[in-house]
Amino acid sequence: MESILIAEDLRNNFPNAIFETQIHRGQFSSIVAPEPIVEMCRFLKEDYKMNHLNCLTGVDNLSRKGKHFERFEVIYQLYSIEYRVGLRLKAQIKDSEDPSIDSITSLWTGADWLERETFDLLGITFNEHPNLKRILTPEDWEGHPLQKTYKLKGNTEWNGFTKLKEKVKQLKQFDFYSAQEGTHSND
Amino acid sequence: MLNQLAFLYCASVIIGTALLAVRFKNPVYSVLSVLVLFFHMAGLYLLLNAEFLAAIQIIVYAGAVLVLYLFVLFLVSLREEVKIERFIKSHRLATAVSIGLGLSLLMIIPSFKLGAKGEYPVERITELTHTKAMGFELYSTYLLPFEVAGLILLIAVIGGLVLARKEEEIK
Amino acid sequence: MIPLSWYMALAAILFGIGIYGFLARRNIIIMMLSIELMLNAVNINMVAMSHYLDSLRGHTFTLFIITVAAAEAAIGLGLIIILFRNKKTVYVDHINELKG
Amino acid sequence: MKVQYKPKRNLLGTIFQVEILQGMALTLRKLFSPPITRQYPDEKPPMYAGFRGQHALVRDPVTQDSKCIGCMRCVTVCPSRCIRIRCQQDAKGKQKVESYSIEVLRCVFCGFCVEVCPVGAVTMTELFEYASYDRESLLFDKETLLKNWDRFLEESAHDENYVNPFWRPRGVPEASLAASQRMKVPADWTIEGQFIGTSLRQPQQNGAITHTEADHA
Amino acid sequence: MTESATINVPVAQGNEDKYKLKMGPQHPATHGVLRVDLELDGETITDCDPKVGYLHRGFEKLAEHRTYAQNLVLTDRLDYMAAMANNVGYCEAVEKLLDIQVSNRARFLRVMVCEMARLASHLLWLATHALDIGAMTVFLYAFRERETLMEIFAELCGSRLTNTYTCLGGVRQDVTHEIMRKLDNFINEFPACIEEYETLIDTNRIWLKRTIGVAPVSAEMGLDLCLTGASLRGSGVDYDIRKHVPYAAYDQIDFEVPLGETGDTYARYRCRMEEMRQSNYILRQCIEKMPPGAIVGEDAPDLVMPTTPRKKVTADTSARQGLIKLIEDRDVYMEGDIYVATEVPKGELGFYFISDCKGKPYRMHIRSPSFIHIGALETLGKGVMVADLIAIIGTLDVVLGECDR
Amino acid sequence: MQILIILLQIAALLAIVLLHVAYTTYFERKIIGHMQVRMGPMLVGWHGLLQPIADGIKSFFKEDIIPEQADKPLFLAAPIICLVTMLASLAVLPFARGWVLADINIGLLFLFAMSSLASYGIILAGWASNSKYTFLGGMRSMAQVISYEIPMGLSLVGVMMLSGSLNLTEIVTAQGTSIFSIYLFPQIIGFFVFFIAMLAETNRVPFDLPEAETELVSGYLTEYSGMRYAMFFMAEYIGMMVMASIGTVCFLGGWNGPFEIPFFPPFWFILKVYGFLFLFIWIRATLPRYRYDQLMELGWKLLIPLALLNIFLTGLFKVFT
Amino acid sequence: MGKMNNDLMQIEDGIKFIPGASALVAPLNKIINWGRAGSIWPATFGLACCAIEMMVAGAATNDLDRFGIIFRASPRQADCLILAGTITKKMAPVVRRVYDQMPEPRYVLAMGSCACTGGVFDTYAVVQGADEFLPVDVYIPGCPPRPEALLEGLIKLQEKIMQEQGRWSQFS
Repeated sequence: MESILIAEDLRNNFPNAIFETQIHRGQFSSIVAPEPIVEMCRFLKEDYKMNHLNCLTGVDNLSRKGKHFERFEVIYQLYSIEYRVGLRLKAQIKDSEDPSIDSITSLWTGADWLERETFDLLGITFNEHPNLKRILTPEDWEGHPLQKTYKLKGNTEWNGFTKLKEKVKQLKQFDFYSAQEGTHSND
Repeated sequence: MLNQLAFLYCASVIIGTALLAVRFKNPVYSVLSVLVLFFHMAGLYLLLNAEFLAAIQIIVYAGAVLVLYLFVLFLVSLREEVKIERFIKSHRLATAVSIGLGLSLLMIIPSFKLGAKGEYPVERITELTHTKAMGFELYSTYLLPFEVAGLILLIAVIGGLVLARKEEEIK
Repeated sequence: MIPLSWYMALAAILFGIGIYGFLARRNIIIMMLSIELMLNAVNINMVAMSHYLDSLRGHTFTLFIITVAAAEAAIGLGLIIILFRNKKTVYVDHINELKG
Repeated sequence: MKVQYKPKRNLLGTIFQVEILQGMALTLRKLFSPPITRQYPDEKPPMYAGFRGQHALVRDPVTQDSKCIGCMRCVTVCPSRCIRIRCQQDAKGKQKVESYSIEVLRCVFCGFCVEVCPVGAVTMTELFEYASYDRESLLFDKETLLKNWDRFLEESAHDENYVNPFWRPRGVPEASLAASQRMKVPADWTIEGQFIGTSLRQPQQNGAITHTEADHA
Repeated sequence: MTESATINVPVAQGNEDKYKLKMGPQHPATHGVLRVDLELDGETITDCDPKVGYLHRGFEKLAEHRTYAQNLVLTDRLDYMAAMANNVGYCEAVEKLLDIQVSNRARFLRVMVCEMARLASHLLWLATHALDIGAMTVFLYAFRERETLMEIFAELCGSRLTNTYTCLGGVRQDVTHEIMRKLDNFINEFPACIEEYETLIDTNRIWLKRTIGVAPVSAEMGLDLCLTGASLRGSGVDYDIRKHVPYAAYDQIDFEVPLGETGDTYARYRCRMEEMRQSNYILRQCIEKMPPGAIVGEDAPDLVMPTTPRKKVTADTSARQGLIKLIEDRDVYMEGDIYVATEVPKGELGFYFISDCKGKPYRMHIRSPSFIHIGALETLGKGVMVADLIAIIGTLDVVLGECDR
Repeated sequence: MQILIILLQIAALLAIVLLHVAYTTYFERKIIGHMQVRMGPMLVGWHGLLQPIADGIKSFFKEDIIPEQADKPLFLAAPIICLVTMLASLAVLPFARGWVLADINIGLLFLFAMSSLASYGIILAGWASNSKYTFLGGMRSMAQVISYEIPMGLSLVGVMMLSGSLNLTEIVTAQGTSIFSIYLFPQIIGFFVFFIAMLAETNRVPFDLPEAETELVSGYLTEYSGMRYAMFFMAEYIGMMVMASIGTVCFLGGWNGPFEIPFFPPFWFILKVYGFLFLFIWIRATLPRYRYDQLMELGWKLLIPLALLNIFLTGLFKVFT
Repeated sequence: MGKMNNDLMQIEDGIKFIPGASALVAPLNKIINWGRAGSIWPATFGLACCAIEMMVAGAATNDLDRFGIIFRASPRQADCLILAGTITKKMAPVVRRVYDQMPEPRYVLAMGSCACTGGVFDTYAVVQGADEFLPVDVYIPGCPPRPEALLEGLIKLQEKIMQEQGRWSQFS
């Protein structure tokens, strides 16, 4: 079983949804349209026993140019434990304002968190996801850190941390020992 | 004299804690005041040379029954209990009834007369030790009631099991 | 020497308090606690009388009462738990219907 | 390969708690065996050359100053960006290092700065005991860094010819090393003296490891 | 009874038996800063909702602002129990992306440190797992052996925990005879140590009661939850990247993959114990087969990587002769993406890279096993007791640094 | 005058026992340390001998936090209940012939009563702190104490039957002075049940569920700080000593030893108690922890039937001899 | 005498005010400080990598128990908070809460680069130094520090405790 054959078969089954199949350092990846992604994954999972979902993540292609690249893409790396082959699907999402794609949690329960993470860090919504909430950053965090427009140090300070600092300032006046010298060095 | 003082102390504590137990808003406090009550009850039993009963009072009542009460209270876990009215609407009537009943009980005390003396005077009990004396009595004269008590306990165990089982079915 | 009537008076008062608690409180657990108070009032009478009668009859029956009280507590509280699971309440004026 | 399980406990073992007694026998045996604890303040841990501890600037024995030439390679490579160098051209147009500071509390102790330094100026010593009550004292400037080197030479067994394995990595052929890194090193640092697998070696050549194929479990 | 009386009575809300408990993030058994929101019915968990992110440090964002060589130090802090394995995984991925050749000796050295890291990680897993279940002595015995490994690491690369040992194209330090002698002593003594742990827990009736039948995972369920590593192999799925896609020198080394059957906590425990024995065997082979040669490949790039191609690093003239090689000679900054997975002690650690012809990765995604394993906790934790949940967290072998990144 | 002597005796007993408790913690740390190939306290005093004193001083001068949500009177009372009941049960222990504060006829029942009352302290601590961990710990402890008091009581019924008394001194006397006549041998099943129930009653490993560190943080103790925590701690260790003393009295022949020690008759008693304590510590160093339902199962399905069997066998033995 | 009007009198002032007090207070101070220095109980609170080295410090090779240091799971019984690892912004309120739960006198050790300054993680999610919201007593550099370095930090903390004056929270 070769990855190239699987990619070909995928193209035959979904003729309109596959834009291109690339090879880089021996790894095959198909650039696909986002709409039939669940069917594609189901096809690969059932017909080619690609039952292991290695990786699911998203990319912000803001400063990267390519033939079929849209602003956001979602990467699915699948692997067949039985045949020992892998294939990567790159779903291109056109809508850069409110990107969304179908969730594959119906195929892999484990994709749940990966999708939540992608939502959290990149802002890609997954339709029909059971529990699409922020996971790594706090619930009231602003912005999606992995978008290229987001600065490394953050665009705005998180609300909760500002509150904490205020609280600390308030507590300091009740702190008996801060009044004394030399007990706490660095208040 | 010392005995009387001890009695008066125990009695006043018993009455006080009993009143508190029925008046406390927080049921946990009620249970705890009953715990104190049982202690003094055990003290009274000691005054009456019933040391085995005193120990049983503490072990069974304080150690098992009240713990069970606490357990249920925690399971039901009504922390908001303290905020609401603790008596039913017609509690004035209940007060009247209970006071009347208590007074009438007090009234009939003077008419009470002791019957014939039995065969276990205090000296004999202390000599035998209370535990042994009770044992002799239980396993001879009161064998049948003893067995019946055992049966009641058995029924209680079975009843508890049945109740617990039903609860599982409900789930 | 303590007169027997003292014990009996104490028992009567305790019994009265127990009745009061049983009748007036709304919480069914406290009502059961009041029953325990009444049982104790009986116990104290029993033990005192058998002490003055030089007999062990009262003592043995106190033992039986304690046994029965333990059984009663176990079953009664089990019932309360089930009641609570079904009705979500432990207040008697709220549990006055027969349907489950 | 299927995982092997230990045989099931039999009735006698269950009654007499054999496996629990075995465990208890083990702990009892350990009670009377000597502890492996190191008494720290009195007994220091063994340190090895190249431990990535406190930073220091090597004091040049000739000029009594730092060897740093201000090439900024360490600044460029530092992942946590904790090194600051300010250079100045002196009258002759020669570059001179004016200040060199390391914010130790931000450092991740990766040793990249030591590895890329072309002249072996910055180093990490084997000292690790420099906790402090305040944050300012852990911002090492050039003077402190030089003092750290003196302290290191004082407290450790090394002399001024100390060779840090990051200045001259072991096992790299002489040819692929930069000129400044071709310093004199012990024999087992060179590629000729390196460790070779026991099965590839002549038997008993270095006499280091002498177990046989029978060890295959 | 009147209507108004009904309103006054505080009736307990719908699920009055449910008891909400927030475990963590400062709970002693959550291996760091995991938080699990539980809904309890008595002691049984009816709903389990793990919350992560308390250690989210922005790795992937940070990696986009550092060069490939600098990002190596970040991988140390991923799974800090086996930093070496992460280093190797990262370097394997970048080398494949940039097409850098690794010398044969370096590959063996990588296998060696990988397996040492595996031992260290498994020992720590065993220690904390046993401590979670209450056997505190195993904890200290396991740390005793781990300490030997840590000292070997310290001697090898100068740091105990965050090693930064590999570099692109090889490793940074060669082993010495002294190190190999110590390692040899260690692997000779280690099987006896495993026996010691097993004496304490392996057949102990309490341990068996606490582990057998707890959180069984069938093969399908394991694949569905995307589990990897020993957590999946305990269910009998033969998936080990060291065998499937051999990296470093694993293709030249003989070892076996232990597989459990039942997939419960005990099976996973047995799997990891067997893996420790296998690691020991691999280390022995490394000592025997260590080939001679340089520790870095011919075309290994310099640490000071240019961040944009075809531009020299500005340096003083006297310093320039010290530069080893700049990558500008070669066309390594090819555009493209790659996913490379390695088998770290926790499971499959994958790196997904996108290169856009610059010295910094355009996107680095880390597929961390712990993140997915904690996600599985939601499914596994339902219907067990609180004490079992602790055992499950222990048996999944999670580390939060890797999970939150 | 007599009251003064009794008070002095009580004071001496308390002082000695509390000192022993302090040093039991020291020995526990030392022994567990050495079993775990480390050393235990070393630097506070010679070989750490002043460690318990330092701990005590520190606890005493620590801030005493009462959580805002807590039920204040009960929160304050709980450690006192625990400590006082445990101290009260010391009164009936016979350390040697005549070395007992109150030689009462129902000594064994008194000990039971006190140990069941001590559970109130734990329960109230769990409830009054108004924290979920403490509450779960309190509930666990409650269920544990109720279910293990039964096998414990039943296991001692055999001893009562053989000695025919509830008085502790008489139980010791009934066992005779020879090593071979102690009740350990005829009551081996009873001893087994008693020993396990004893571990459970004192919340020790493998039954330390109420304060299981890795599950419930510190169980019912979670909200206690400073001196109140120390009181709980002391109560736990006194509880261990009391249980060990019951075991010594009922199964190991109390103060009787191979030979008499002049001037210090309690020598053998103390030695046996320390043997028990060592066993406690040894087990703590070795075993994992049971799960809550397994603990209940063990108590109700194994120990109670075994104890009943023991009573039956003892009865047969009594009838046929 | 004006000081009497204050609600709270500093102990040093009190010593001057009451004759003979210093003779009592000084040894008492010493004893209390000795007790505190001899039994520092840190809260079991690992954040990241440094927590592993903290565990190693508690394990057999270094054995914190020698100093009388045992880890307590509940912050209520702890005297000292060892911040072992990176403090993220999401975690910071929790850390502060743990600190607030600890009874006085309490001490804080920042272990490792991340806890001290944020270290290499100069990103949106990481607090740049624990002293932004906590008073830190001892900074231990290293990433992570050797376990012995942690011990050295604890010894430094002990030295600091020994020099304290009149920090008796219960009676103040």
